[in-house]
Amino acid sequence: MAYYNEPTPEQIAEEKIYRQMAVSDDEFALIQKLLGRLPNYTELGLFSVMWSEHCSYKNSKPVIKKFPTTGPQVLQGPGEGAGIVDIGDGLGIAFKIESHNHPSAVEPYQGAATGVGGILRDVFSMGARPIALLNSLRFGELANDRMKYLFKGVVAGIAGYGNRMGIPTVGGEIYFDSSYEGNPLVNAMCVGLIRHDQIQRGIAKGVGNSVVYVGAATGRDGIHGATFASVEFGDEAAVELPAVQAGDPFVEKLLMEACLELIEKDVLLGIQDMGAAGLTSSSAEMASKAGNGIELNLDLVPQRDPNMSAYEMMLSESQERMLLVVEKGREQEVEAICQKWGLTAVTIGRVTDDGRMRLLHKGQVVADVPVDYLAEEAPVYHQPSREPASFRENQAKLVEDLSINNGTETLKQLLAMPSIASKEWVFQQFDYLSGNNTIVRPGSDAAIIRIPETNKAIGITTDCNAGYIYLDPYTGGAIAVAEAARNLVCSGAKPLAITDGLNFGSPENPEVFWQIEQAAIGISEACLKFGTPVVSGNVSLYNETNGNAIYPTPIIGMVGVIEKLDHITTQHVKTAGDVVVLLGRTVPGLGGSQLQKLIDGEISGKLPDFDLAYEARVQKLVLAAIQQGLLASAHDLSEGGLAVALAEIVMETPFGLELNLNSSLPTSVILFGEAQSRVVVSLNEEKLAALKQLAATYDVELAVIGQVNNSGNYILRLNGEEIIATSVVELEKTWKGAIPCMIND
Amino acid sequence: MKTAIVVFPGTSGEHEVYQVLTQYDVQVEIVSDLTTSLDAYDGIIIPGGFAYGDYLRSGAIAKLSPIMTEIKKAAEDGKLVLGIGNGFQILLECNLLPGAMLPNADLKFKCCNVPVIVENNQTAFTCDYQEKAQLDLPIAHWAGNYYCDPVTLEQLEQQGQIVFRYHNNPNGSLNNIAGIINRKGNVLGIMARPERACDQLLGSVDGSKLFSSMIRSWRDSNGLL
Amino acid sequence: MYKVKVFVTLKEAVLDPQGKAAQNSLHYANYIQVNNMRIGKYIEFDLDVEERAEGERLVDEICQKLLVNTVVEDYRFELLEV
Amino acid sequence: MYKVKVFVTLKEAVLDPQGKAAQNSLHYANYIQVNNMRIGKYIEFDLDVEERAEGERLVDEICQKLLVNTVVEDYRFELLEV
Ligand SMILES: Nc1ncnc2c1ncn2[C@@H]1O[C@H](COP(=O)(O)OP(=O)(O)O)[C@@H](O)[C@H]1O
Ligand SMILES: [Mg+2]
Repeated sequence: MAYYNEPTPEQIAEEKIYRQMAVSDDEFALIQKLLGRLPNYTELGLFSVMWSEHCSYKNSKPVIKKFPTTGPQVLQGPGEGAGIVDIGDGLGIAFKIESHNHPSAVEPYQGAATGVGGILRDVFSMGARPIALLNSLRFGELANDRMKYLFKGVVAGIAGYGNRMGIPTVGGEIYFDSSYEGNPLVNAMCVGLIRHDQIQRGIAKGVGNSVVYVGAATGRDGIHGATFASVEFGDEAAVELPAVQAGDPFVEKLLMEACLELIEKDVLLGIQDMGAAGLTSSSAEMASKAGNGIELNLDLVPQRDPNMSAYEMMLSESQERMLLVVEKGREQEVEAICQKWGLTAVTIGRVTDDGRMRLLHKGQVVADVPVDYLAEEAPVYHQPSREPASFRENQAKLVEDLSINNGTETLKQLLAMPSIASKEWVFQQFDYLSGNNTIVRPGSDAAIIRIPETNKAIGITTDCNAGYIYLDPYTGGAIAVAEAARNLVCSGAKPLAITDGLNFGSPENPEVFWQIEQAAIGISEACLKFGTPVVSGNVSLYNETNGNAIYPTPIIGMVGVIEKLDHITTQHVKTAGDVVVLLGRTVPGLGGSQLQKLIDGEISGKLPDFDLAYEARVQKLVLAAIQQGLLASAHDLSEGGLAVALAEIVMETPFGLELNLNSSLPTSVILFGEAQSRVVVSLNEEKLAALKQLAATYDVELAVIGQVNNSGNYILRLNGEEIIATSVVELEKTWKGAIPCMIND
Repeated sequence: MKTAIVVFPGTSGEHEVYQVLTQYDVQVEIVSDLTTSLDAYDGIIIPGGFAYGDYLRSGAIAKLSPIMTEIKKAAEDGKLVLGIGNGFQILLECNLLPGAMLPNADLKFKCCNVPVIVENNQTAFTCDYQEKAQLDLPIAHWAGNYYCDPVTLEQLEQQGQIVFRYHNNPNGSLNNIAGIINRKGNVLGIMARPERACDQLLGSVDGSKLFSSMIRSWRDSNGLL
Repeated sequence: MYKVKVFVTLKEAVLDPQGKAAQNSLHYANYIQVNNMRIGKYIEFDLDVEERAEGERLVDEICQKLLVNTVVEDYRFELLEV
Repeated sequence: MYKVKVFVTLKEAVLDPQGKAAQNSLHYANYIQVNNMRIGKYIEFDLDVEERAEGERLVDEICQKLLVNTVVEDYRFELLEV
């Protein structure tokens, strides 16, 4: 008995009630054709969530199918809870990124917290022990109370969940831009460590085996979350929001320990987390993958709220739940282990041989549909795509110069832009040290986590300059991958693979769909170039408010391996007297730069030329130089260009820099241009010759631009003229104070 | 010395302490809060984390756990009992140490390294440190804002029970208190995380002497070399 | 001048992990008479207005704007003239 | 059966950072009529006992044992027969 009377199949058809579940007229007709009859309300619910973009990828499949997904290092590609790459010694790294944009816009704390909870379950359901969390966030400008509230709430939610789990949150990125005003992005990434022999899969093996439910009871929370994540966010939707899910990290911690013990003791045949579309997607997908059917008795499902209907139970997105497939006869072993962790495990059904999902409730069959119709037969849409007129206009416009009156002031203004400013206010709220393996903490190019009992470590980063992708999705997509790889390489890690979080507007808008296609091609080409296949990912579409789409934001999460701990390198200069060297070449153009945003209030024009082959050579050079022990520090150039990168390598150190540059390019380009494929390194002068030789081998430009000293000052001359002169402490104050000041904290 | 690291549901810091202690010549075991006796152990450590999610108040629910009777007994018997972070909060909640923890003054979780001063190096937990040594130790907590009534505070000050003090107060703690010891000198609570400062690779080794002190004190008092 | 008391509770359908955990441990300690525990907020403050009606309007506004997260919480308040 | 309401407040001598922060942001938003804001806890539960006296004894015990930290907090409770 539900709260309300469920409409009959006939009413659903006549009154087009399916539309409220975001099922289109055509889709409803297809369901009817497949079944040979009208679906009842519960069955329609199953279809609506399984055929949502979130679960079926019906709009994005044609695009993501083209990603390169293979390589000798790939142990598990896309299609499971998380992808897995090999790091040697019989160990693998499982990782994935996931969005929780819509829930976070409604209730930032719980939305972000449950986003973290969900991605953790994806990783530990593979059998991996989570060892690190990252996040990639986008907000509107920090100008109004609502945005400050969202920003603070999201950060607190990530901290509240991750910290309680005892998993360190070690990195991420945050950008602020008005395109995210009505639709902030909250993507969470989790990285886990796994032995090769422990890899689990979400599969319902073996007819007659038991389906076991473990974890928190099911309540009426987040019903229709998956469909909700797949529709555009308009003011109207804001009124009819379903109750948001609340997370319980304490229970999740117990669930994690219980699942990892079950896996260690080898009692499971299949395991999948109940995430989006809860019980429906976990059961249907597990059965479909095995070519089996599944029968569930919903009376046995642990329920938090009284009188839940079958529809509600199947669509609930209550958190901290897991579905297991257990060999018949071993249920009690599972129950005992779960009980030890204070959790209830209940056998709620069995694997069947008829390929159907059959749901029993109060003595009746309330749904009976082939699982493949749910999991495999969702329509795939090849959306029309159209290049927007603005793209040609931007391509035709090279922003050659922007006027700068005072180099020091401009540098300070850039350092105070929230997208560039120190994110200390954010990451200090995260327990980034939990586990005692965090070698490089937030605040350098990539986070470095030690792999216990080896001499290895991994590097992890997330990157995406969405402004670039907005101006030029193909080049911007490639740059996102290149930047992630560059961050890893600068830290001493060899890039292995990526996970991608594709956040875009409505695919039904041809110009948005064009962005998706182009960005995906750029990402694919870069992945091939760097040998970093896509092993997992997430798609979040319809990120729009009242027709205004966000910047296209395909976030790249990348993992790399550090073969020897000696190779670990950070961005900060280490010793007075070391020389400062710029690797790579500075090409003209300021389109898409933070300087342009600072001066013009918005970005436009053509991106500086980007050459993947050259980028790859720069990265090989940097990694080789690190591995040969030549470098004391390495830092890639990104937002804010050379002048900002130089500030970043000296802030939070007791040192100073004296720099002398020579160039015929405009001052604005030399100092603040964001040409890619550049890295600033520092090293002992005695090693300079070896570095020069190496640079020549890789055919990469090298310029000695200055020296580290003890002065505590940052002095930069261009063609003999002093452009920047300031104390490092003052820069640091500006850079660190910017975000707290903007949110009055 | 045989040490028990006591774990409650929700505790996460046990492996950090375990890893550090195994570098010394001591026996160390992680024991669950369902364990019925701690008689076999010479020292008890309650590590950091979020026992019972830190719900209601940090350390509150943990104090109802049956193992607390055993921990109290161990303290009465004069065994060394160390509470780190959440462990400190639990020791306060169960009255093995005086006072209470309030949420950090800025109402946020705070994770960073801070300078901590050794105020009293005459304790079983600090004898390997120099007096007034300044340590570089990580903190990671959202309720480390120590509070007690004025009379208690006066006593703590008078009797050298304030063992560690922050150099720059990160959380609003009364008199910059970072760690206190009981009158008998065998129960210490510290909000900073010394076990996270025992490896140069991770940034600092200033926490190691707390563990070496503990082990040396036990050996000395048991007439061992 | 009024003394204001605001009672903030989690909405019924919203999970209350704190209440659940506290209750579980009470059950474990044999206080099995306790059920349906929910933990909310209790806020007190002084309100410097003359008219009760004006005061009530203001408190309601403050609750909506700041004190209460109406997505997940309900609230109730009392004004006591002093 | 009783419905129990427990009001937990910080002792007066104890600084309440949460109340202070909330009040500050209200002042900032021009609600300057608000003063002395204190934020505590409001705990509700069902208590399955027959006698009020027994119920009151039990609730007091539970408060002391778990719900309240008497070093920093005061409490008050009400039992409502249902
Ligand atoms: N949301 C976040 N959570 C944790 N760490 C963050 C977050 N945002 C930024 N950081 C950290 O701050 C540092 C600087 O970030 P960013 O400016 O994005 O670096 P880069 O330009 O090198 O990619 C990095 O170490 C990053 O991991
Ligand atoms: Mg970088």
